[in-house]
Amino acid sequence: MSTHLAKLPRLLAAALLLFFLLAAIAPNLLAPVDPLAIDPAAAFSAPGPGHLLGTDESGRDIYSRIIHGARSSLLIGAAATAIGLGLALVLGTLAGFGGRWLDFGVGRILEVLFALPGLLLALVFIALAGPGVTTTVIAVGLTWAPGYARMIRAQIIALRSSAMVEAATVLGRRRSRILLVHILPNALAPLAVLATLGLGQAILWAASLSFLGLGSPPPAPEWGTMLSAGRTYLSLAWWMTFFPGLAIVLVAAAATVLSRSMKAGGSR
Amino acid sequence: MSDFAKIQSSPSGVAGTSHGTRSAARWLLSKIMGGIFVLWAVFTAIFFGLRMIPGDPAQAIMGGPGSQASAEALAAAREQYGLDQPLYVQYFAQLWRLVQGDLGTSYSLKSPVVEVLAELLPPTLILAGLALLVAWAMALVLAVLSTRSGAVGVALGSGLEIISAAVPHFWLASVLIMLFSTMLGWLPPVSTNTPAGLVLPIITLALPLAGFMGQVMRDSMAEAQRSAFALSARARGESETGVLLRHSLRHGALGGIALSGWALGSLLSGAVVVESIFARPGLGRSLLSAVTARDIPLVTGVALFSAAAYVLIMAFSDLAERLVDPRIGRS
Amino acid sequence: MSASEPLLRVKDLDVSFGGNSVVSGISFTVNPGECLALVGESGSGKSVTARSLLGLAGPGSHVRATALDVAGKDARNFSQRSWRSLRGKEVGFILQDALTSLDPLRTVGKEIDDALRLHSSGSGSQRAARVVELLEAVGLDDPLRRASQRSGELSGGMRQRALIASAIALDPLLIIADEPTTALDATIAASVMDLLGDLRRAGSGMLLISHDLATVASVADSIAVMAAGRIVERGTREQVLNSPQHPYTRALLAAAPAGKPRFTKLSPASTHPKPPPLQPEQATVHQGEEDGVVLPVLSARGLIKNFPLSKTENFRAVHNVNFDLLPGQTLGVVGESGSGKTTTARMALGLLRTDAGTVELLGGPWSQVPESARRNRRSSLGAVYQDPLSSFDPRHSAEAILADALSLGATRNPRAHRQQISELLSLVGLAPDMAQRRPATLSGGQRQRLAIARALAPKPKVLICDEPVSALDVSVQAQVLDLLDELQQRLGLSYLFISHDLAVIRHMSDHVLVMRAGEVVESGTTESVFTAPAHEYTRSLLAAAPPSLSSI
Amino acid sequence: MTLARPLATKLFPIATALAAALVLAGCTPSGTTSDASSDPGSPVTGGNLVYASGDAEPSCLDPHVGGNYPQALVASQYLETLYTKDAEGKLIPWLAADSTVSDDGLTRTVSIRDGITFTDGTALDAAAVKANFEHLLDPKTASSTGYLALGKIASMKAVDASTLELKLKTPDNSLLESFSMPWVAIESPTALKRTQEENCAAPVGTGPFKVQSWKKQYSVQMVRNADYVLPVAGAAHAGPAYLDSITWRFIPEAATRYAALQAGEVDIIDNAQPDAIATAVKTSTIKHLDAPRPGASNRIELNSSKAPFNDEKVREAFIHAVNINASVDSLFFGSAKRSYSPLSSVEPLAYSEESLFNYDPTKAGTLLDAAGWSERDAQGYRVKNGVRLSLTFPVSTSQSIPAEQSLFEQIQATAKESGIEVQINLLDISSWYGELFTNSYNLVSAPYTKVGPGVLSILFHSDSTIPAPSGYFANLSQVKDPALDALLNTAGSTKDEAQRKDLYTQAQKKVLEGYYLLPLYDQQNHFLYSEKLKNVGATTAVASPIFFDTWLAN
Repeated sequence: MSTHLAKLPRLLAAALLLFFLLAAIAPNLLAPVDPLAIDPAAAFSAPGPGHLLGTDESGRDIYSRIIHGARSSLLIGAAATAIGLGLALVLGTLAGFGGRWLDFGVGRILEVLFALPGLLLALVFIALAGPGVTTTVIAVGLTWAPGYARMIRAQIIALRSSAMVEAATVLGRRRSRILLVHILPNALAPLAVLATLGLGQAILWAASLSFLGLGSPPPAPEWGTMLSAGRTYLSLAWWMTFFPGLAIVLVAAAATVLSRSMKAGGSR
Repeated sequence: MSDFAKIQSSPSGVAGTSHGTRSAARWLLSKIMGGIFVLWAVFTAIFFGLRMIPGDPAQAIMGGPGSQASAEALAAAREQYGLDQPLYVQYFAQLWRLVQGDLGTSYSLKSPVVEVLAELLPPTLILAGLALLVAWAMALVLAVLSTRSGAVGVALGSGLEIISAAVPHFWLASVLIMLFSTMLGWLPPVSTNTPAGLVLPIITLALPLAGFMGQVMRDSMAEAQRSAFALSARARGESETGVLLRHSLRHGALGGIALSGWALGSLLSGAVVVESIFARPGLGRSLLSAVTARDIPLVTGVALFSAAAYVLIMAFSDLAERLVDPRIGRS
Repeated sequence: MSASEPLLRVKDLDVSFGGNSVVSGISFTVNPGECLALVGESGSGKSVTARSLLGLAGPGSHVRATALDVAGKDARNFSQRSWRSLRGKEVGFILQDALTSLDPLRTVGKEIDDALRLHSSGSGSQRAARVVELLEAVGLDDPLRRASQRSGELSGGMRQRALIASAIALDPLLIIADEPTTALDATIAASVMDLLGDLRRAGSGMLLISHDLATVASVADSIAVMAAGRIVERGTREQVLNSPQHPYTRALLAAAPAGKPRFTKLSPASTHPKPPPLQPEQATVHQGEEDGVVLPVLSARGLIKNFPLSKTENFRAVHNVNFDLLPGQTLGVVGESGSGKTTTARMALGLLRTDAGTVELLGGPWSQVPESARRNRRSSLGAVYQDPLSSFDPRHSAEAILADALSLGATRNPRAHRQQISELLSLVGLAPDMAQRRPATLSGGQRQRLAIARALAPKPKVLICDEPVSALDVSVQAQVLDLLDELQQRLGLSYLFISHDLAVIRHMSDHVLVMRAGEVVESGTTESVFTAPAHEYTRSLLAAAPPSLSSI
Repeated sequence: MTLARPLATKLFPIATALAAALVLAGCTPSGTTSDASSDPGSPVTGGNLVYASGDAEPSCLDPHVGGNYPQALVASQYLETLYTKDAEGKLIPWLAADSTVSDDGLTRTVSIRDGITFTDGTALDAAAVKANFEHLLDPKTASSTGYLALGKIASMKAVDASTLELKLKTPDNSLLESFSMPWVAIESPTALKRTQEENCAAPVGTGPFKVQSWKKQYSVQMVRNADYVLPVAGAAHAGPAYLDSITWRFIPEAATRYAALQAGEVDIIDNAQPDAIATAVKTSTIKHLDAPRPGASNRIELNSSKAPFNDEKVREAFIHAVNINASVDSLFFGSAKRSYSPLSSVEPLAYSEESLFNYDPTKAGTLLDAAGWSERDAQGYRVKNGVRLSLTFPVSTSQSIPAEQSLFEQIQATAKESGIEVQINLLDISSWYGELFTNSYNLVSAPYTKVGPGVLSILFHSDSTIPAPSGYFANLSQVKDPALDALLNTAGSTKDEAQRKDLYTQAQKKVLEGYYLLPLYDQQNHFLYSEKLKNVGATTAVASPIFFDTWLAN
C-alpha cells in the first residue's frame, strides 16, 4: 500500500480527523448555531441554505449537532480505547513478564473474554452498572481489551528474546531496567496504530449501544443517539439518519486508513 | 481494521494451541479440555456477574418490577426457582444441572432454556451461517478482482472494504429497507419464511464483515504477490492470474480462516441488531430482551452457547489452517 | 537456431525505476555451453539485470536496450504472452533464496510440475514421472516422498535443489542463477555449484550472479564485474582473477580473506581515519601472566547444552566442548549451521545456563554464578553480533547508545561523555556526524562499527564475535575485519571469533575450533588445522571451500 | 359489538372523513371509525389476516398472568369478558347476562349467560367464572392487573349454574368496569387446570378465534372458532368470523413495521408512529384507526413528595414554563389531541380544565421568583440557597414512543428558558422502575390503562403511595390529601351515578388545580391497515381491536 495512489486517502483521512478534532475542541468555530435550540415550527426541514444538513424532529440544526456531537463521540471513542488499552497493558505485561503460570492464567482469562460476544459483555456490564455514557465507555473498552492484550503480550514475548535485550544483558543491565528502558517502550510503539484503529471502532460500538437505547442522555448531541433517533423518521427525513451515519462512517474509515498507513510507515 | 482482526484471530490464545509436534489425539484432547474450561469459566463469570445486577430475580420471574406481584407470589417464585437457597448452593446446583445438560427455566418465557435455545438457534444459525458465506464470497471476489486490476484496483478495493467495515449495522439495515423495500419494493422489509425475506438481513450482516475479511485477505494476498515464490512462479512462465489463483489465493484464504472465530462473535453481536430490526426470531434478539428482563437463566444459556460455538469454530479454523498450512503445528 | 548464435545477447541495457537508473549501458553475450558470471556487491544492479532478461524487472521498471536477444528472439518488445512462453521453457531462472522461493503452502512436486504443465508437456502421469526424475537428477534422496512434501519440510540444500529442478524441468537452453548458493553451508554450496557445473557441461548456457568472486571462480568461463549499475571489467576467468585491470576489481580481490596471512590489510588503508593516541592502561597487554605461564582469559570445560524437542527427546546442541582463549589472541570457531557455534558463544556470554560444564572468565567463575554476581564483571566481556541492527534499541541515536554503554547504563545523555563518544567513533572509523544518526539510517558496515564501538565502551578484555561479517559485502567485510585486527593489536583484546567462513576464520584466528553437531571435532593452531587437518570432516570442509583466488 | 369512540376533531387532516364516519356510525358495529371509510361492500369469508404488533412479545398469552396491554391486544381475539362497552362507551353485559348489587353494596350477584361454550367444549357457567376469579387471585398465577381489579372480592359462591355471588370487602362501583377488561377475561376452567406453561402457550376462551400455535419471537397463529356464538345479537353479524385465521406477528421496529405494511407483508400494524400516520392518511391504500385507551390520560406526574415540587408554586411555574401544544402539534402531526384532564377522553366522566395549562414563561418567572428561585447560575439556571433548580426525569425507552421522547426533550429545552434544568435519563424498564421505587425522580410519565374513573383512586389516593412488595406504587405524583382520599372513597363506593360523576369531577379538579400532573394527550393507540381490510374498528372496552366483523376484500 505504498503506491502514490495510497497517498491521497492518507491525506484525506488525516484532514478529516483533524476537522473533527477541531470540531471537538472548538465546535462554535465551525458551527455557531446552538445545537440545542429547538424550533418546532422548523422541524424536519430538508437540507438547504437555512440549515445546511437540515433539521431534526425538534427543528434543531443537524449540521451544528454533528459538529457539537464530535466532542462526546470522539471522547467516547478515545476513552473506551484508552480503557481497553490500559486494561490490555496490565494483562499483556503480566502475561509477558509474570512467568509461565501468570502467562497461562492471563491467557485463559483472555480466552474466556474472547468466547463471550462483545455485545453480550457490554449488555451484561451495562445491566450491571446501569446505563449511561460512562458505563458505555467502560463496556466498549472492556470488549476490546482482550484483543489489545493479546497483541501486547505477543510484542513483549517477541522482545524478551530479542538481540536488543541480549545486548543489554551482555552490557550488564538489570532486568528491571531492560524492561523499562527497552522492552516496554518498544512494545508500546505499535499501540499508536491500534489506538487510532480502536477510536473508529469504539465510536461505531458506542453508536450501536445507543441504538439499543443505552447511549448518552438527551439533549446532548451524540452521533449514535442522533442516528437512532433519526431512524424513526427515515422515510420522512432521510437526512436525520444519513448525515450522523456519514460522520461515524467517515471517522471510523479515516481512523482505519490512518492506522494502516501508520503501520506501513512503521514497517518501512 | 485488518490489523485488529488479526489481533483478534491470532491463534496464540486459543484453547490448547498446538506447540511442537503433537499427535492428533493430543491436539483433540487439549481442545476439549480447553473448551470445557472456557465453558466452566463463562458459566461462573455469568452466574456471579448477573447476581450482582440490582433487582430481585423473583421480580424478573413475576414479569418485572412493574407487576404488582404480591409478597406471596414473590415467595412462591423464589421457592420454585430455588432462589431462597444460599448463593453457593445455587451455584453448585446449577453447575450440576448444567453438567446434565439442563440450563434451567427462563424467567421471562417460563419454559426450559434448552427448549428456547433449540427453538431460537436454527434461525440465528441460518442467518449467521449464510452471512458468513456471503461475506467470504464478497471478500474473496473483491480481493481477487482488485488485486488483479493493479494499483488502482487495490486502492478502490481496500477503500470499499474500509468503508463497508465502518458502517454500523442498524444504519445499513435502515438504509437498505428504505431503498429496496419502500422505494423499489423488490424485497420484503421483514424477514418472512420465504428466501427473499433473508436477503436484506444477510446483506446487512455480511457487508461489514466482508469489509474486515477483505482487508485481511488482501493484505496476505498482496504479501504473497510480492513474495519470492510468486516471482519464481512467474519465472516458470506462470501468468498473473495463475500466480493469483494458484499461490496468493491460498495465502489470502489462510488470513481469512484465522478470522472466523472473531467473525462469529461479531456475527452474534450483529444478530442482536439485525434480528430486532428485521423482526427475525433468534438468539441475538432474545439475548437483548433477556438482559433487559434480567432473565438470568436465558442470558446464561445464550452466553454458554456462544462460548461453545466460539470454541468449536476456533478448533475448526485451527484444523483448517493446519490443512492449508503444514507449517503450523510443526515449526 | 544454430549453435553459433548466442543464447543471450544484451547491448546497452538500461533499467530505471521512476527516473533514477539502476542499470545502464550493460552489454554481454552468453553462448551455448558457456557460463558468464556477473559479480558485484549489493546494489550493483546485478539482480535487476538478471530479472530484466526475463521481463521481470518488476513494477515501475523501465527497461531499454539496443539489443536484447533471449534464446534467439528479440525480446525488446515482447508481449506478456511471449515472455511467458519464454520463461521456464527456454530460460530457467533460479532465485536467490530458496527458503522463500518455493510456495510454503504447495508441495515441491506441484511447484516443479507447474513448469511442465504451463508449457503443456505430457499428460498428468507423464509429468508426475518427470518430476520424480528431475528430483533424482538434482540429487534428492527418496524423490517420490520429496515430491509430496512442502518446502517447509526440506532442508536449505534440498530446497535449493528442488528449485533448480523446477528451473531445469524443460531443459532450458539458458539458466539464470541469482546467488544460488548464498545462505547455504559451505559443503552444500559446493555440491550445488557442482550440480550447476554439470548442467553447464550438459550444454546449456548459464548466467551466474553472485556477490563473491570465489564462489563463481570454479564454474564461470568468463566474469563480468558490476559496480553501481555498470560493468567495470569483463574478461575470461583467468584474466579477471589473475590480472585485474580495474581498481574496483582489484579491491574486490584484495578484500577476499582467503589465503591472506593474519594481520595483512584486506581493505585499502584509507577506509577510516587515524585513531587518536590511546590511554596507557588500555595499551597494556597480557595481564595475568605469572612466571611464564599464560592464563587463559576465557576458558570452557565440558560444556553441555540440550534443548528439549518434546517431552521425550532432546536436541543435543553442545556436547562436551572445551577451549581456552589466551590473552591478546583470537580463537576461531568454525562450523556449519547447527553445529553449536552460537550456543557455545551464548553460554560463554552467560546468556544461557549450561547443562553441565563451566566457563571461567579472567580466572574467575562465570557460568555457574548468578547473574547478579556476573553483572559488575560484564564490563570485561563484550559481544558483536551478526545482525547489529536488531541488537540496538531502534529509538536511540548512536551517541545515546554509546553514552549508555560508557556510563554502564547510568545515563543515555551524550553530553556526559562527549569526549569518549567521539574517541570511540573515530576508534571504529565512524565520522563524528554519525553520532546523531539512528542505527536504522546507517549502512551495514557502519552499524557493525557502531556495534563494535558499543562493545568496546566498557573497556573489555574479551570480545565474542558471532558471525560479525557474514551479513556484509566483501569489501565492507574486509574493512571490519581490518578494524578488528587493528583493535586487537592496539588494545590487546582477545577474540572468540565465530564464523562459518573458513577463509575468514583462517585469516583471523591464532587457534581454531572445528565444530560439528555440537561437538569439537578438531582443534589446534590455525596453521596445523588448515594445512594438516586431522579429522576427515575438517578435510571435507576445506575441500568444499572455494579455492583461494590467488591459487587459480 | 362495540366501537372505539370516534374523535372527529382529533385527526385534523381527515376530520371531514371522520365526521362522515360519525354519521355512519350509529350502532353498525363496523370499521366506521377508520378514516374515509365508504361502504365496505359485501362481506367476503376467508383469508388470513397478518397483524404486526410493535409491543414486546408477551411471555404468556393468558392475560391473567401479569396482565399488560400487549396481552390484552392479542387475547381480545380469543377471550371474552363478562362486560364490555358499546359504541357510546356505555357498559353492557357480554358473557354476563345481568348483575345486581345489594343495598349495602357488599354483595354483587352476577348471572352468567347460558348457551355459550369454550373452544375446548367446556360449558360457560357460574362455576367456570368462579374458577377464573380464583385463578386470578391465586398468588401462583402472578396476576397483577386482574388481581388488583378483583382486589375487593372477599369470597364468592356459585349459587347455581348461572348465578355467581360475590361478597366484597368494601363497596366497589367500578367492579363491572373491571369485568370489562381482558385481564379478567373468562377462560375455560378445564384449560386453567393445565400447567401454567401450557396455559400460557394456548389459553382457551369463548372468542371468535382460537390459538393454534405460537412461534416464539415470530408470531402467534390463530384460527376461526367455527362454532362461535355472539353473546349479544345485534349490530354485528351472527355466526363465526369472516376471517379464516389471524397471524399475529411481532415487529418491534416502528420503521420496519410500517415498511412491512407498505410492502403488503402485513395487513394491519399497531403502535403506528405519528409521522407514519401523517404520510399514510395521504395515501388511498393505507387507512388509519385511532382508538385512544381508556383510563388515565398520558401525563407527566410532578413528584410532590420532595423538593422542589413539594412547593405548589414551583409545580405551577413548571407547568407554565413548558410549551406543550407547539411540540405536540409538530411532533404528532395532529394525530394526538392535547389533553387537559387526568382521564382519557373516552372516559365519560373525564373533566378537563384547559385554562390551567397555558404556556406563560413570564408567569412562571414571577412564580419562581416568589418561591425564592430568583438567582441564576453560570448556565442561566435558577438557584435557591446554592441549589440549582434541577429536575430528574427518568424515561422508560420501552414505554415512550420516539415522538414522546422528543416531546420531553423539547420540554427540557423550553424549561431551560425559564431557568429550570430537566435531566432526562433514558432507561430500560427495569432500571426505570428502580428509579421510581427509590423516589429518585421529580418528573415521570407512566401510562395506566383501566376502564372507568376508578383509575383516579389508583393514581391519586394516598393508599397508592404505599408500595407493593415489589416496590411498585401507582400514585407517582405522591398526592397525600385526606380530603381527596375521602372524595375518591365515596366516589368509588356510591351507588348514585350522579353523585359518582360529581365526586370524580371534584377529585379531578383537585389534582389539576394542585398542579400534581401535566396532562399531555390520550394514551395513543393508533392502527394503520391496508384498504383491503374491511370493517375494522370494533374494539373492546380497553380499545384493543377485534376482527370478528373484519374481512379481507380480494
